[in-house]
Amino acid sequence: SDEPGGQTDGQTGGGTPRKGGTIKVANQKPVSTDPVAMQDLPGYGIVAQCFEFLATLGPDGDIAPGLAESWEPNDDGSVWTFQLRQGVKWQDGSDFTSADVAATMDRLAEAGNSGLQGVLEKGGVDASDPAVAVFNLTGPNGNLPYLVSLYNAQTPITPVDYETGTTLQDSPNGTGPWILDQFDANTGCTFSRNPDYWGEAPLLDAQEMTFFDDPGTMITAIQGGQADAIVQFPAIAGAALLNDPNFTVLDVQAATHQQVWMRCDTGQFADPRVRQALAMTFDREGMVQTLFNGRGVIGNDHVIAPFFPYFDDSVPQRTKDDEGARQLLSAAGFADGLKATLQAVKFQEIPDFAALIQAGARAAGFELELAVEPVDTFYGTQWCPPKPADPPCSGAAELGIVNYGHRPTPDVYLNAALSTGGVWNSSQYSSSEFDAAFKGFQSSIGVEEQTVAAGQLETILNEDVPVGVAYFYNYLAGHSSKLTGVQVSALGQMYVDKAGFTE
Amino acid sequence: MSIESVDPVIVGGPAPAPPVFDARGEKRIARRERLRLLVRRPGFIVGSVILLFWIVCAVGGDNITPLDPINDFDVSNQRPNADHLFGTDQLGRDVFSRVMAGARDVLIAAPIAAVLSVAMGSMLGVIMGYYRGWVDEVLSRIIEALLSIPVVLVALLIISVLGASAIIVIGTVAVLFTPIVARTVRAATLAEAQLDYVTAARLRGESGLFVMTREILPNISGTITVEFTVRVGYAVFTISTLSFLGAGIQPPSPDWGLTISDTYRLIQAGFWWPTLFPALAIASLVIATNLVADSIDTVRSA
Amino acid sequence: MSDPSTPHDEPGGERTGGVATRPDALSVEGVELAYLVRGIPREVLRGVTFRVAPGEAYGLVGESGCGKSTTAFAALRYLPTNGRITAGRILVGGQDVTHMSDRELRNFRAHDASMVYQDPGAALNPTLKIGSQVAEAFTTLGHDKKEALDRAVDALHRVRIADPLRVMHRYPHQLSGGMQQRVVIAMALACDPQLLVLDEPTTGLDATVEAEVLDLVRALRHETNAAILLIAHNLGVIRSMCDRVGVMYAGKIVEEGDALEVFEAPKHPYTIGLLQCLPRHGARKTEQALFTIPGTLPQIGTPLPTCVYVDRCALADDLCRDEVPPVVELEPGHWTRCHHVDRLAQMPEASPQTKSQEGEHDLAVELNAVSKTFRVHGTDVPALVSIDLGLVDGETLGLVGESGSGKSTLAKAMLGIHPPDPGGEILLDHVALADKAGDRPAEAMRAMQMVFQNPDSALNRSWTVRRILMRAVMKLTGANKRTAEERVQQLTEGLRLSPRHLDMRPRQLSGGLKQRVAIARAFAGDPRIVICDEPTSALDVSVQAAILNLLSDLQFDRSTGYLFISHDLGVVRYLADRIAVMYLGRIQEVGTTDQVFNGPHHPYTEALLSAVPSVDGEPSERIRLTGEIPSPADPPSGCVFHTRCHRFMEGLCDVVEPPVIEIEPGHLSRCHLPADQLGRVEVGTG
Amino acid sequence: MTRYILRRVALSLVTLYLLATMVFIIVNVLPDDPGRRIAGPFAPQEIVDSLNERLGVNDPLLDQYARLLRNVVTFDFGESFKFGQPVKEVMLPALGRSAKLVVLGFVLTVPISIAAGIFAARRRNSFADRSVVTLGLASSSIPEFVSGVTLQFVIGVQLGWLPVLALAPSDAGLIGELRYLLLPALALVAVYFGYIARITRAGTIMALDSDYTRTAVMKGLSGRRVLTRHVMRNALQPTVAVIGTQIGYLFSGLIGLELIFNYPGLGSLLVNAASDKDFPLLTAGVILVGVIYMLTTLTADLIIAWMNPRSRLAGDRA
Ligand SMILES: Nc1ncnc2c1ncn2[C@@H]1O[C@H](COP(=O)(O)OP(=O)(O)OP(=O)(O)O)[C@@H](O)[C@H]1O
Ligand SMILES: Nc1ncnc2c1ncn2[C@@H]1O[C@H](COP(=O)(O)OP(=O)(O)OP(=O)(O)O)[C@@H](O)[C@H]1O
Ligand SMILES: [Mg+2]
Ligand SMILES: [Mg+2]
Repeated sequence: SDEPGGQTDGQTGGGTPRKGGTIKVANQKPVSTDPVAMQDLPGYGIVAQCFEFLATLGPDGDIAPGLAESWEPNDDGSVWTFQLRQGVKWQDGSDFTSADVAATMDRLAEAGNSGLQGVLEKGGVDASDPAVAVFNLTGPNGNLPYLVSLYNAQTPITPVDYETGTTLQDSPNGTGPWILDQFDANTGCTFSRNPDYWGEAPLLDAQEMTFFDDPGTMITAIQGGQADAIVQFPAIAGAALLNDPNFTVLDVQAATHQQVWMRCDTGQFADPRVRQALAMTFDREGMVQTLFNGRGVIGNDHVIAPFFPYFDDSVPQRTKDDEGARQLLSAAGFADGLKATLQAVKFQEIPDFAALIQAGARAAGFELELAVEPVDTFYGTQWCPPKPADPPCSGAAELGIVNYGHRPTPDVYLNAALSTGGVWNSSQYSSSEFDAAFKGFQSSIGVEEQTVAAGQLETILNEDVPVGVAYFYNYLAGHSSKLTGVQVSALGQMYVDKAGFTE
Repeated sequence: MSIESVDPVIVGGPAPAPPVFDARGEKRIARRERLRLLVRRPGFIVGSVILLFWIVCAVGGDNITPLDPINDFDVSNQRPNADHLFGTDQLGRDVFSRVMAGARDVLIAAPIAAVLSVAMGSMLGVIMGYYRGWVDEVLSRIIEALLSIPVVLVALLIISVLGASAIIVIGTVAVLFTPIVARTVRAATLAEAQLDYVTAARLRGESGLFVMTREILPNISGTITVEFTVRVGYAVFTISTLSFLGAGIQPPSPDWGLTISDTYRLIQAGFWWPTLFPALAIASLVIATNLVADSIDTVRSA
Repeated sequence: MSDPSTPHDEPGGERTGGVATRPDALSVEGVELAYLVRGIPREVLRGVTFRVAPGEAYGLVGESGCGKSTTAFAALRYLPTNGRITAGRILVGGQDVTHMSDRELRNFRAHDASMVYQDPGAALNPTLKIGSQVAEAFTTLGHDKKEALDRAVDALHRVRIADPLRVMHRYPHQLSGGMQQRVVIAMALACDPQLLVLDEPTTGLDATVEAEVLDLVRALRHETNAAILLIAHNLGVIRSMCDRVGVMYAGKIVEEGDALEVFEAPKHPYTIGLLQCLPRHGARKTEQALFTIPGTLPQIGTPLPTCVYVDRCALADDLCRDEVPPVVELEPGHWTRCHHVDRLAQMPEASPQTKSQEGEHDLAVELNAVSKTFRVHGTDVPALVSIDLGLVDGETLGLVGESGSGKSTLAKAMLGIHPPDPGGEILLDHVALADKAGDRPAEAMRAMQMVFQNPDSALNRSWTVRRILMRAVMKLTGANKRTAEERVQQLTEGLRLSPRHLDMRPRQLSGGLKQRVAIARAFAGDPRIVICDEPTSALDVSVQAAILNLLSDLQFDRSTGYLFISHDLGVVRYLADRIAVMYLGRIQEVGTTDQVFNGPHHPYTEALLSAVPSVDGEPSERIRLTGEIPSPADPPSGCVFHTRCHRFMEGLCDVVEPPVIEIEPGHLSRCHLPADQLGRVEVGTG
Repeated sequence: MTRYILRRVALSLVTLYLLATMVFIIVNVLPDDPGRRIAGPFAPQEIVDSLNERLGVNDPLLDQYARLLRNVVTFDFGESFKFGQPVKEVMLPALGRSAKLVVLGFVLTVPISIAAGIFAARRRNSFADRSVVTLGLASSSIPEFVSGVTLQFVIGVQLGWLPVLALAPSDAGLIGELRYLLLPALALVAVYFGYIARITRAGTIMALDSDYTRTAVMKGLSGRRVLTRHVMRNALQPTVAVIGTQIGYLFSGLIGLELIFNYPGLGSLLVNAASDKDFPLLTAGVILVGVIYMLTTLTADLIIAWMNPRSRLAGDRA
């Protein structure tokens, strides 16, 4: 079945950690800490300290048994049986049972969790045996363990009496290694060791998490010794950390990428040759180098990241070719060049990415105007405005850049952004060939079969270029070298329960 | 022999003026004299030269920068060197060229915002100072209330809703500066409206509009000029701050405030040059307008 | 600069013997002083030499800007940072002030010399109570705090402050100008100085207050034995106060001598000119024009190698231009710097004239029961109370009264600038006028115009003279541009302005010229009535004379009526046909000029007249007004004047409002005393 | 004096009312959909609608206006959209932090800039004077976020002398907190030193040239006494006025510094409220800032009135 996205350096070892001490973690200010509704990485990272998933982060970055000790599908994968860990207690002292799992899944189904939607319906979990949770799915799904793992970040198990809509700080009653002591949405929160934790008790006594508005300040905090660990940092601003001997970088390969969408239905980019031409102007290696200090891999205008096990590397890589791009442009009727506005959001390195695209495309005859907007206006005006609603996202701009966070499988990207009628289909790409190939991909089982299906998708997307994908970039986190045993996922969940100070 | 003696003409300010007994009494002499005084002040010269330099940069834009400030990429993060006087930024663009080209947006926006605020503020101020009474009282309260609104905050709010277009940035800054200008102009008008020539005008039946625009306004033009120069300086500052906070001028403009906000974190990585030079540029522009304003003020009140 | 006379052979050097053992209180020896203006030294004092003996009062007179204050400040070495003494010495009590260290200087100022100057309001620290400011003068003398406070009370007593303990707790702005000046004087006298410098101590104060302050100084002089250097441009003040006087012109003393002698028999053309500019000995416009001195004082720094006065002197000839005039000692102690002492008789004199109004004139403006109440911070301030007044074509009605009596308010009410309270009426040619200027017909606006006190503020400084006049003509007469241009032409000629002035801005004109432009503007629409609110009080006497001549000429030519407001009774007497005396918003007396001046007068008028120090000598009997002017917001009961009246009759005046009595036909007074019991003041000689 | 205070307070209340009205207008005139803001761009319309219903944004404007005025009077603005907590509870800690920073900044700035201003005024046009003026102008022309970052990097990171973040741990104690606040406070000093020194210098020059100073000198007082007793009380009035306005302004004006030093003060709280469209928090914040501004200017005016009794007559400054 599917492989997870994260891997490699997501964890540190070396040195024997001692017991005790308080770790100071720098995290960005969370938007929400409602486990069911949260959408932001900082929120994920906080909630994951107290609440646990059925499947958690393994040492290799893959999922590993968490609150479930093991899981087993039936033959067609439509029913999954999870053996729950025994002896686990909620922090208020009550026992963890399958009723908690069932209640959590019901809440998620009600809220329309993006991963579980169409997979599991309300009441789909059978909790008749307190030690076993049986998931009756709406259809076969080989990926279910991922969908109830930390990679579907809204799925931590909350107690059966958990009230929908409340936040971690309202009801901080988890099963995790950390107990929330204090929480202030503006400044930060503190956790102390859960003495009754079912697993190995954390070495550290406590965790102090400070919230930041500005990611850059987090780096300063590390440099100034006011933080021991940083949940995420950008590669360029954090350049100093990358070469700092007193700092350990946690570099997690991720499928995080930025899509340059081009409207396929109307306008200047309706002709695939124009889209190909623009994609041909990308200096992909240069971009990865400049924007991410080399911490990423180049993309080939499709959304299957190279480290997915089913990645088909036989599809030829598109490389920078200004001459070729110019010719394609002429052929498409833009012999005198093409003028367009590139919509970008002021988020992370996107403005810089846009500037690189703008500059790189000039030689081929693209005259791109940059329009950069803050996050709160960009989404909802340039990208997928609520109106017109049919087809979804048909009000999007002609050309723009949008960010896609890490997913353990490419399904969401393929479904929402590229399928006909997809809710986030800002390029209004509509290809029956693609839709069919996507169906094939979803129903294929086993890496070989998946690789074939993925190869098809790659070829179609690389040909049609509804979105330009120049790179996938790594998730960077890190901590002071005085620490060891810190583990992080590409979704902002930093686990320090096995961590400790070495000196 | 009652009045056959006609007093000789004295040119120049009241007390400490040189004895110029110029029978021709050109009306432009006074202005020329002030100009001469201005030109003699080192502060004015330094300020004007800096200002002029930035104006040239703003007008010339990327036509006069050594390299294309937006589209020319070299190796990123180079220290200042012979090829790149101020080094290169995180994308490998020439910082020197960007600093030069960065003058444009702010030099368009700041003076326009200043002009608008001075125009609106003067209008309000003159009305308040001339009519006094309840008109003044009411407007004063409104101005006081406006002044108590946090400037940057409201700017951010407006911009976050209406989007960060140049027009909105300019308009916002102009509106925010208006009450401050109004207060200064009101004070000047108040003093001016006490003078007897205003009474004389009313005695021949001039309208309020005439008195305000033709009689009073020319006499407070000095105050207004100074206010304008000062406001330009503050507008540069405010617009840069807005850009820094992401609500002002938008990328890929090489605008200084924006550049600083894009690059200031790189200082920690040891790349101080993409931040330092735009910061110095802002400072030099603000200082220059201040020097010019100070000089005009001193010469005017001398 | 190149004055050949060294301090030693300077006249007045050998002073009378009796005091020779004590050094002079002040000895200024050949002081030359320059102000640095933009780096260039501009000479202000050009070798000033004079001495003040202990206990003596020395007066310094001269036009504005001639260097009087500079001399005074030099005497205490308190010069602006750009002032430089380039030659000469200044000795106070034998100590050389010019070479003192900071310490010595401080000591010297604390113990030996003091100064009082114009504008007492500014001289007191607005943030400190009177008591602590006065006491401070004693603590510097080494007294401890408590003793200093006790002494401060004594000091305030000494300057005739009735209730020192209360005043001690006041802030300066809570005191009237006269009181403030007393406080300043009290501080100045704290150290019993050898030398007291008074620089225009009464300028800006009312004549009545001025008289009080001068009385005080005179009395204190006898008590303290301080030598006094008194600076004033009011010659009357100098005459009444000083033993000797020096006449200064362009940084040089041109004549010095016994005060009476100098004023009675001046021996320098400049002194003669100054004295002749004044309307003296009860002179009237119908009898003579006033003398004027042509030209203006040279700017500081102007090279004046020979006689400083040569450019304006009627007697000047080549000799004056080529050679430094000698010091001519006429009598012991009275000398002058002039080549032509023998020709002084040839000085032109004020020309006699006969002007009289022929026939009867109409009543142009009439005020019936006009009142004006201001509202200040919620309290009513009745500034005018039921004024009845008429003004005939071609007549000058003088309006006098202490500051704050409502003179300007009356003028502005007439003009509609301060709309009067409802109830009264203002009639122009027997037709009632709207209250507000803006509501009045153009004709009425044109008929009444105003000339203001301060020509600087009366002219729009960013307009050219041409624009000022054109606008007035066009707006008032409705003339088109061409006719207006002609009219402006006529006006400039009529006012003896030259056409080249038309393109200048007010800044480029001297004070006198500015006032002329302002008058021209008032006359632009051929008004029936012109209201002149102290039109000459900001001007030097020589300029004042020219303006007064001009006003009277214009009146005779055009038969314009004037409402002429002034503090200067001499001027009013010269110009007015009738006089109204105001007190606290009420007219107390009205009559022809002769009636009002010759009496019998209302007690208030009597006091006013007797207060005036005159170059012609003191009134025989002086009636001093005591106490403060009551606030118009809270006027006294009965007769509003009763609190200060020397004829106060208890039980009557403070209870019953006095009736208006007719002393003679046309001579009305508001007093309980019958006409035959009213007093008379002998002023000058008619 | 009582009368003066009453009058000033009354006027401030009028201003407060106008301020509330303006905030109401701004919040309502701006085209926006708070429900959508809170729920995010992906939320279904029904959720947005029900949110809007709950927030009362669809109520008649007059009702909303009345509600706002009531809130101002009781100083109770309900719950923050974003934090789900009473606005007061979110705002007061931030206010306290802002106050600490501003106060520390001014405690450091005011004495040295006043001293420098007086020093410069006494040596008018000397080299020292010019240096103070030029240095002040230069330092106040560098945006505070630049000087802040520079200080942070040099003193905090390179030299390691002071903490780089301004928020002290809860157990830091007063001295500890000061240490944490020192870097941003120094950035404030850089900005305000020049401004206050210049104002002080101008005021001092005026006072030195005044007649009452002349009187004092003529009394034979020592230079120091003249300065402390006569000059300063008068000269510092504009300085006090400026400090009053600036302190009021800075409570919300330190967004840049708060960002750089990760100091959760009022400025960044309100900026976030503005971008989150957390209207209850924003409205309350703007009004709170307005009230603070009025209080500081009022205090300044009262101090001036105390320093100079004459100014009580002049009433208020517009
Ligand atoms: N600090 C200064 N710098 C330059 N010029 C000055 C300065 N102070 C005074 N003057 C000029 O010096 C001249 C003499 O001034 P001073 O004050 O001594 O005259 P004054 O005789 O006292 O006049 P007034 O009667 O108007 O007081 C005037 O022309 C004045 O303008
Ligand atoms: N605009 C005003 N508002 C309030 N009170 C006023 C106003 N103008 C004048 N007053 C008051 O009215 C009274 C008369 O003032 P007014 O100026 O008419 O006196 P005046 O006789 O012209 O005095 P001066 O000789 O000083 O010019 C004074 O008590 C003054 O304070
Ligand atoms: Mg003088
Ligand atoms: Mg008056």
